[in-house]
Amino acid sequence: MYNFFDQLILTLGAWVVGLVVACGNGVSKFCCGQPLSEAAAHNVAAGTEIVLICVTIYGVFALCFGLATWLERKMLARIQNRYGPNRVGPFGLFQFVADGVKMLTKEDIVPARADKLVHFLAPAVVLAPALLMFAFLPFGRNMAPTNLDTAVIAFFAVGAGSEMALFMAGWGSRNKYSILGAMRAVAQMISYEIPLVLAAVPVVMVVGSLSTSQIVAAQGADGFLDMSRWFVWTPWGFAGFILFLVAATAESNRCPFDLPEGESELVAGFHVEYSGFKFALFFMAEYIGMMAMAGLGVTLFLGGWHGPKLLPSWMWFMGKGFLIVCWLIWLRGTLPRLRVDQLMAFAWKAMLPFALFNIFTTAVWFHLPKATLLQSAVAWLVTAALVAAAYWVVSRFVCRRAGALRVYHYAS
Amino acid sequence: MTTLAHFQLLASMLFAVGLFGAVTRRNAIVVLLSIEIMFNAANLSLVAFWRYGPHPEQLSGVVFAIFGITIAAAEAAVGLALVIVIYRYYKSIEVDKMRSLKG
Amino acid sequence: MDVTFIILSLITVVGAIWAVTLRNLIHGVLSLVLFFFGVAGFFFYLNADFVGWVQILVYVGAVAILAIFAIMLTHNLTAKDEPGFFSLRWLTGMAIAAAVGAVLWFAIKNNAAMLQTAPAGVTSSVADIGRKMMTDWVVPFEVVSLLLTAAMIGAIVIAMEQISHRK
Amino acid sequence: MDENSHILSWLTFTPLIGAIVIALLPKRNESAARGVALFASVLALLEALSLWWRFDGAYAGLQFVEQTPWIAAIRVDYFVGVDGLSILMVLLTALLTPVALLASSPIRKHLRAYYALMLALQTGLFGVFTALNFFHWFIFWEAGLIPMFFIIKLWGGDGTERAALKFFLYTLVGSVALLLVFQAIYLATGTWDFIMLRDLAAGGGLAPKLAAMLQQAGIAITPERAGMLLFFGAFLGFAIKAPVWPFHTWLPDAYTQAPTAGTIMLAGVLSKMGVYGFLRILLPIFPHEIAACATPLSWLAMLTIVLGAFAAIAQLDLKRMIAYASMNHVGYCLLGIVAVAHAAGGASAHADWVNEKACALNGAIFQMFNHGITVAALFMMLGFLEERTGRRGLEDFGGLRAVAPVFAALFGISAMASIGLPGLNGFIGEFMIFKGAWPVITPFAAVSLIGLVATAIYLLNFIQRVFAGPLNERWAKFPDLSRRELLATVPLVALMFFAGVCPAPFINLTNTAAMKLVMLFQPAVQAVSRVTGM
Amino acid sequence: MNPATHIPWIASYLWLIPLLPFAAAGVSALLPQRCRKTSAGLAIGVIVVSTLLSFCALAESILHGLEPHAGRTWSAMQTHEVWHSLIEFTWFNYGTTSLKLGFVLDPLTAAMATMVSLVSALIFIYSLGYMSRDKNFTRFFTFLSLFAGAMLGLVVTNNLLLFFICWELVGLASYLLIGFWYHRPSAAAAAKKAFIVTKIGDTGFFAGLLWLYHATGTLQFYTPDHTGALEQVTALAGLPGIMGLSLAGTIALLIFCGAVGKSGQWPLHVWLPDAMEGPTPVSALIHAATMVAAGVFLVARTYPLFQASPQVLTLVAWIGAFTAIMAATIAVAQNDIKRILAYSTVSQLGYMVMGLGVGGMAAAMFHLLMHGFFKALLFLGAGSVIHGCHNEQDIFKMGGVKKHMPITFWTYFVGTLALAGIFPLAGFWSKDEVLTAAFRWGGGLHKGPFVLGCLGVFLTAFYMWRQVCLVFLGEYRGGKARAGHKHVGQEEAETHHETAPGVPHESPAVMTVPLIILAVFSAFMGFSGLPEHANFIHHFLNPEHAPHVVNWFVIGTASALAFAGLGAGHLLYGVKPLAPDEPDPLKAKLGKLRDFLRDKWYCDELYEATVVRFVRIAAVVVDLGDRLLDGVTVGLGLLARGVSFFNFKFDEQAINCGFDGGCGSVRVIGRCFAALQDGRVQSYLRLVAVTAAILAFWFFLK
Repeated sequence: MYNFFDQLILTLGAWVVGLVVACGNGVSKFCCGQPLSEAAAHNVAAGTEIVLICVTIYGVFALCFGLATWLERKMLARIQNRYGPNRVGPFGLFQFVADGVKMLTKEDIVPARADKLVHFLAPAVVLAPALLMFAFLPFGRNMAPTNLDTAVIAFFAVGAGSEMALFMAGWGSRNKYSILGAMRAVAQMISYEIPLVLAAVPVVMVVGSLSTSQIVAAQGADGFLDMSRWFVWTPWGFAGFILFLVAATAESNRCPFDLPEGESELVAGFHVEYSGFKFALFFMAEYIGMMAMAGLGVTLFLGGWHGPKLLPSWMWFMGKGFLIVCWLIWLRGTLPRLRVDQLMAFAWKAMLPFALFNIFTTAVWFHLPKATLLQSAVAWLVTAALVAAAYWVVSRFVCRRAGALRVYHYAS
Repeated sequence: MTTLAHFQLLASMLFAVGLFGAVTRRNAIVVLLSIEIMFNAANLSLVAFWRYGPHPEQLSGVVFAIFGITIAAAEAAVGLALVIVIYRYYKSIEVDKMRSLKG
Repeated sequence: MDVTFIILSLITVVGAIWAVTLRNLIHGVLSLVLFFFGVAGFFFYLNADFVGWVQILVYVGAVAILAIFAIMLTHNLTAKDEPGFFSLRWLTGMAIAAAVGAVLWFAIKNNAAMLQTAPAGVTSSVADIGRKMMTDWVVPFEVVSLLLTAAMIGAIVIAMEQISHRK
Repeated sequence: MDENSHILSWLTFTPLIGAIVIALLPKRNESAARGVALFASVLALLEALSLWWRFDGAYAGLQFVEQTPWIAAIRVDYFVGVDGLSILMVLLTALLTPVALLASSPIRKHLRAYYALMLALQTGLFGVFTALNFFHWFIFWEAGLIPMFFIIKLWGGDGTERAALKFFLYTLVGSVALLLVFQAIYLATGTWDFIMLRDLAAGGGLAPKLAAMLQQAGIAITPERAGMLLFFGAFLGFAIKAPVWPFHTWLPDAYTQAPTAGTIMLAGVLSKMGVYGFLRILLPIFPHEIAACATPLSWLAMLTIVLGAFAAIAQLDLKRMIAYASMNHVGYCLLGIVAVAHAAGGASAHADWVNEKACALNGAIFQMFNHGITVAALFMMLGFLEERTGRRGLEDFGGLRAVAPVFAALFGISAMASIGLPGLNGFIGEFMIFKGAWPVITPFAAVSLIGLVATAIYLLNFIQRVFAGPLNERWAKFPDLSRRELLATVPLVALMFFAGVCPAPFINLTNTAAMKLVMLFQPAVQAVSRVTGM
Repeated sequence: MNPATHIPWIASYLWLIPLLPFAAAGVSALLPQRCRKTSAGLAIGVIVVSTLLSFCALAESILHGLEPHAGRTWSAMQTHEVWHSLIEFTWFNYGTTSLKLGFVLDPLTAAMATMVSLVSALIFIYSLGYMSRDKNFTRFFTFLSLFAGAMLGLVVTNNLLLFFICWELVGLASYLLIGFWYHRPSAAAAAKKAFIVTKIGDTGFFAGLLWLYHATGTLQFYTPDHTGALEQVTALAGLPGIMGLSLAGTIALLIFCGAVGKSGQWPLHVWLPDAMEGPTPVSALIHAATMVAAGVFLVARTYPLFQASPQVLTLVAWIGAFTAIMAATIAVAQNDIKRILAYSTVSQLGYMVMGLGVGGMAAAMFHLLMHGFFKALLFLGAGSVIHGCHNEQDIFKMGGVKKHMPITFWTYFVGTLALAGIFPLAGFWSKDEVLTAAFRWGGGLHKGPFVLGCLGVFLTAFYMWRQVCLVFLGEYRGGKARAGHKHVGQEEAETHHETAPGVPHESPAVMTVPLIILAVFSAFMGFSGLPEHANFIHHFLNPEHAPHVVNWFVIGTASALAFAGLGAGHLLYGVKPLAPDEPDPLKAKLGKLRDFLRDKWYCDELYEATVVRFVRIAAVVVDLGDRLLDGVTVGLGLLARGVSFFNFKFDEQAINCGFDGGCGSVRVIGRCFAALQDGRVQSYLRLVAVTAAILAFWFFLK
């Protein structure tokens, strides 16, 4: 029963593929008088599978994007003692549909002096990496869209593409605010990409592979509970997870790191000159990117699709992902925005050294013996002490000046 | 079929394009970018040699390409930092205007 | 010669030519990004996945962005006083590039080994690359990492020096 | 055991890298030199500890061997490795260098040069204790002496000129003798390799080859005499370094005039180079010769012990006193080594004799380590005393225990370790040496026991004059140990306790190697016994 | 149950007895000075635990004798078996063998451990009161604990090396405690003297140990398979040693050197009286009750070795007898209350050594145990008197203390009678045992020790009664003219500064209660060694030898002499109490002889003139020799320098000139190439590209 639900989507997919191949056979018989050759059938099946995966990802995550916008508005409202959307559908659940319809029907404005081509390309280029990132995450047992042995680095490489897109958007608009926002976004993302990658390195070190499937497999345990080997339980894993979350927040330009689009300063940053559906694409890219980051966090630290065998694996994956999304929303509702120099100082003076030391800690963990329970406990305590010491040193000495008064380096 | 020669010719073409940019353009940034193109051409050539070479299990081409990328990144970082400093100093990044190294 | 190769060649060559010739520096950089993606495509095509991803991560994610920052910080969105296509400077440059290209062409054409086709089953797994780097290539690897660190520190020091002098 | 780890090379060259970094520091950052030096030496210490951790005491041969051809033309290999004979010395070097650096605060001038030289010295020492090929062993040997010369000369006390000159001349004579000996050996055998030479000598093949070589050069000489000649050359080199009476007169001046850290290194480690030479070169390569000379050597060892102790009693300068004490203690190591070489008991390969000799050899090695720690602590605290008061005369102090109880306690413990109080490290080594030497060379061991009493006399005299009695009002403001000084001292003192109570870990490191050396030795002793009719 | 294989539980935990005080010493060494209560509490608590464990061991040992027999009757204890319960462990390995250490539980250990720990515990408690004002109070208890640990370790060990280790540690503790008031030069000197003099003896001991180790291959006294060092004596007795002795005799002689040093036997007794510079509880603990007895214990422990060599035993007996009489004569002429007791201690130790020498091992041990109690009592009583008399130590400055300090007086009185050997106190029984053994030793010259011993009994009773009369009876002579005695007890003056000069006062309960307990022990413990068939302690300690028969002649002689001594003392000092500044009546009676005795037979002066001077001269000679050698070296060095100076001058003038000429033309060529450098990066790049192309073409065309 459990297996049935667990593999439900795969089964459905297999059924559709079979159906398409059967249809293909029928068409072929009708046209050429003979069924498809072995190779052709294989090609058709593979093609169908790719299409199915794309469609599923687009569909599911477009839906998730909608849900996430609803969730965000609802949660923010709760945090601010309001109701939030509650008109369209039960609990305002279909609000996003209404919003989407509104967006689609709005006028598309292109500024007169804009770099038309770049301005046009930017939204598409922004969305592509965000969606592409899902190609590397295993959503459930036997449910990895691709199975690269370079998946983690591929994920980050694809993610890096979105920076260029943001810059294109900002620059193409020919607007002071948007170019400022874009430069901020790019500087911030390039800065936080380093701790982001370094936070993932420990996991890669311990697993010995860049493949997300293997990373997830390494966190699986045999028991019913199936959560004992999640990396987040280890000290370095916990530290890495926190680092990853913070960096991911910055990477997806979320509050408190939302300077690129800070309404009070830059109106809306790089997408100030976009409207209508192009704006919706930016919006969508942000949310989908955020969910992809959450998915990677789940994969790296929270055991991927592993979880107590009460729910199917893909539900675990989505559930954990949404948990992180909720955390990001909570953060947005709670924290004020940072200043630019604070933002940079935090990345370079706090997160980077801490992440580097976390790698060292992981090496220590890796080499400590963990054969018996006692040894494991000792290893755990030692690494925990190291992490704590690193945190203390970094917070005490290295980033002591991160919160200092602003120093105007270039503006004097 | 694609032969090794195709890749090498393409790489040499890219190299020539990069060289052209490097000797022609006055803007220091473009010169640097042209050099990056040359680096890329070299990397492409290396990887192609690896792919077609007799000892692919040695992975020499790949490893060299990674080193090349690393060095190119270092070069870009230092180069662009220099460009910024030069700009502050000369208020220009025309390579022709920098000639205080004249012997 | 197959379709993939042709498409990628086109992307690469066109991107490269645009990158060195366009007056608008931002367009130049964007073309360069196109070129970088093309080269990454070639790497995938040559089964060097890891190099391809690194190419994207480093060039698109870092070098191009750095170039953009340099352009922005030097207030040089377009190269205004660049000489025209038929100026002596451009012709000299083309001649030199052609000469070098011709030498390479000559060398490649005269080499029979260049005509071989791709052997099957050549892959580069990350684990193998890592193992190579940590065994046979460990010294260059360490040297390069040192170089990179030195370059990073150097870049920061160079860029910061003005500030400290100004104070 | 990971043979590919190159840990010995890393260990050897870590301080050198530190020295280079210091040399490259800009002048205005001179004070960073200290930090860099400490960091490098602590790094070396960690490496040495990892070496210790991975060292297999039960394995008699060499471990962590690295051997690569270096200069093919004269068949020089880069050949390093450690065994039970050297592991403790490597540890001692690694341990004492940071301590010496911590004790370097009186150094005020040419900081960079000073710290770079200290680290270069450490590299030299590591090299000497790990090298197995004479060629680079000798390079390291000299690399240990030259920095020390400069340290004495540039940062020493008032009489540095004389002391440094004397140190240099003496050690130069020794080094030249060694170099000539090994030139001759190389010409005769074509190898610099200690291990190969050992095997050759064990088979009795070395001396005839030497004689043949000398005869070729027109010197008619018997193999016995040729071997003896070269043995004396090598012995001279090590005897000066150790030092053995009567080649010791450089010692009091050098120890007294060197800055504190220099004295720590000199007394703690450099003097062990000489003794180590006995273990690594004289015993394995000249077994017949040393066995034949065992009785005169026993005399020298005994005289080193007794005369060193008596000379110490006569000293009014505290540093000179401890310097002679150091000589006295090195004498015990020699006694142990001589006992191994002595023919007595060699006539029968009776297991008990082997055990007695193994005990003596283990004791000698352990005593080298112990003495290094103890004398380093003593000299360091003398340095603190001198740093605070600018004096070091026996009569200049009095009652310091009242104002500096911790200082007095730590000094007292170190002095007691030096006296050989059970429960502290010195006792174990001395007990094992005497236990092994007693049956073999009873009269010499018995006379040497006087040294134990004399040691008690001068050290207790020291304590009485300096720490007890009414407080000398001049030093009423004498500060107790600072935190930095405690950091340097307390680990040494703790180690004294540890080694004294629980010596097994140390002896387990050395035992198999010592057994191997003794066993290797047994046939040589027998041969001599046959010849001399004993 | 087979007694040979059965290990009683207390034997397995015997190591706790010394280890606990060691641990306490370690902990309190790290405590800061202000933790007075912690330190003292720790030390006392731990020693009490050790005492309890020792009692357990004693009980176990006593019951052990009973076990094989059906009826638990007194006579059933008279077993004739020697038994040991052994615990072994390896310290370290060398060669193909290992060095084993171990602990033993046998009657000797049990009795000694009980006495040592009990007396130590009482003295610890006493110190609480005596040292209460000292600023180094914490350290004092550290050292005391260290001492107790080492002493108990020495008692329980089954290994000569471990014995030696503890022996040396005892020496260290004694050094630290004698020099406790280190800023008193005399204390510092006394500490040094004690350490060095005992070290001389220890060196002999060490040599004996080494030799024994080589000869028997082990240092365990006993091993389960009966191959221990003491169990191979027969073999050793057959081997030749030095000076015509057998090997066993040689080793025994060397070991006896250690005992001579530590137990203050002539000729190494000189340190013991000087050691009275330490605080009084230290004197009681170390230099009366326990440490000095360690030498006797050592001989008792290694007694089989001695038994194998009659010559050495003879030497031991004569040295003991001579020491006993010599120290007794010196004690007669001393004025310092503690020094009298110190010489008395030396004398009593002489008795014990004599007892060992004449073959009465059990007798000697009995005397040792009893002496431990009453001498500790006497010292503590003396301390109490000193404390009460405002740190006065000269007995001629005291007098009449009895009415001020009744408890101290009565306990001291018990101790005096016990020491003098008055029936029925402890000293009577034990001294009688020793003298009986000496009497039975042989005829002719062999009666010498017995005669000397009897003479000693008289002297002992005399000087003790002299002391009691001068201190406790008559009128108080102190309270004034104190200036001349500043040096004595100066430290005590500092530590008890609250007591103003005036009449003596009784000490606090924390000091008197231990006195009372010790007095009880001194009075009644002697009954454990009644002669005749019920001589419990004799059977307990040495069951192999035939039990004594009562020798009425010895008892009669000794008692008579003791009473004679008391009487003589009373005649001189008791009948007519001395006036404050009256000289010692003995002066008139003995004349020059008294000076000779007062100056300790000029032993110190003799040693100063011989041994010490020899060492000094030797040191100076060696040093001068060194300097001579040094001069030669320096001369050679200067010579080498001169030569090198000429060489340098030659180089400078002759060789160096030619090089400077040829360097000018290089500059000209350099100018030509400079033109190519126009400073433009791209020019260089072009040049490079063109050159590379040309070179490549040339390469391919070639």
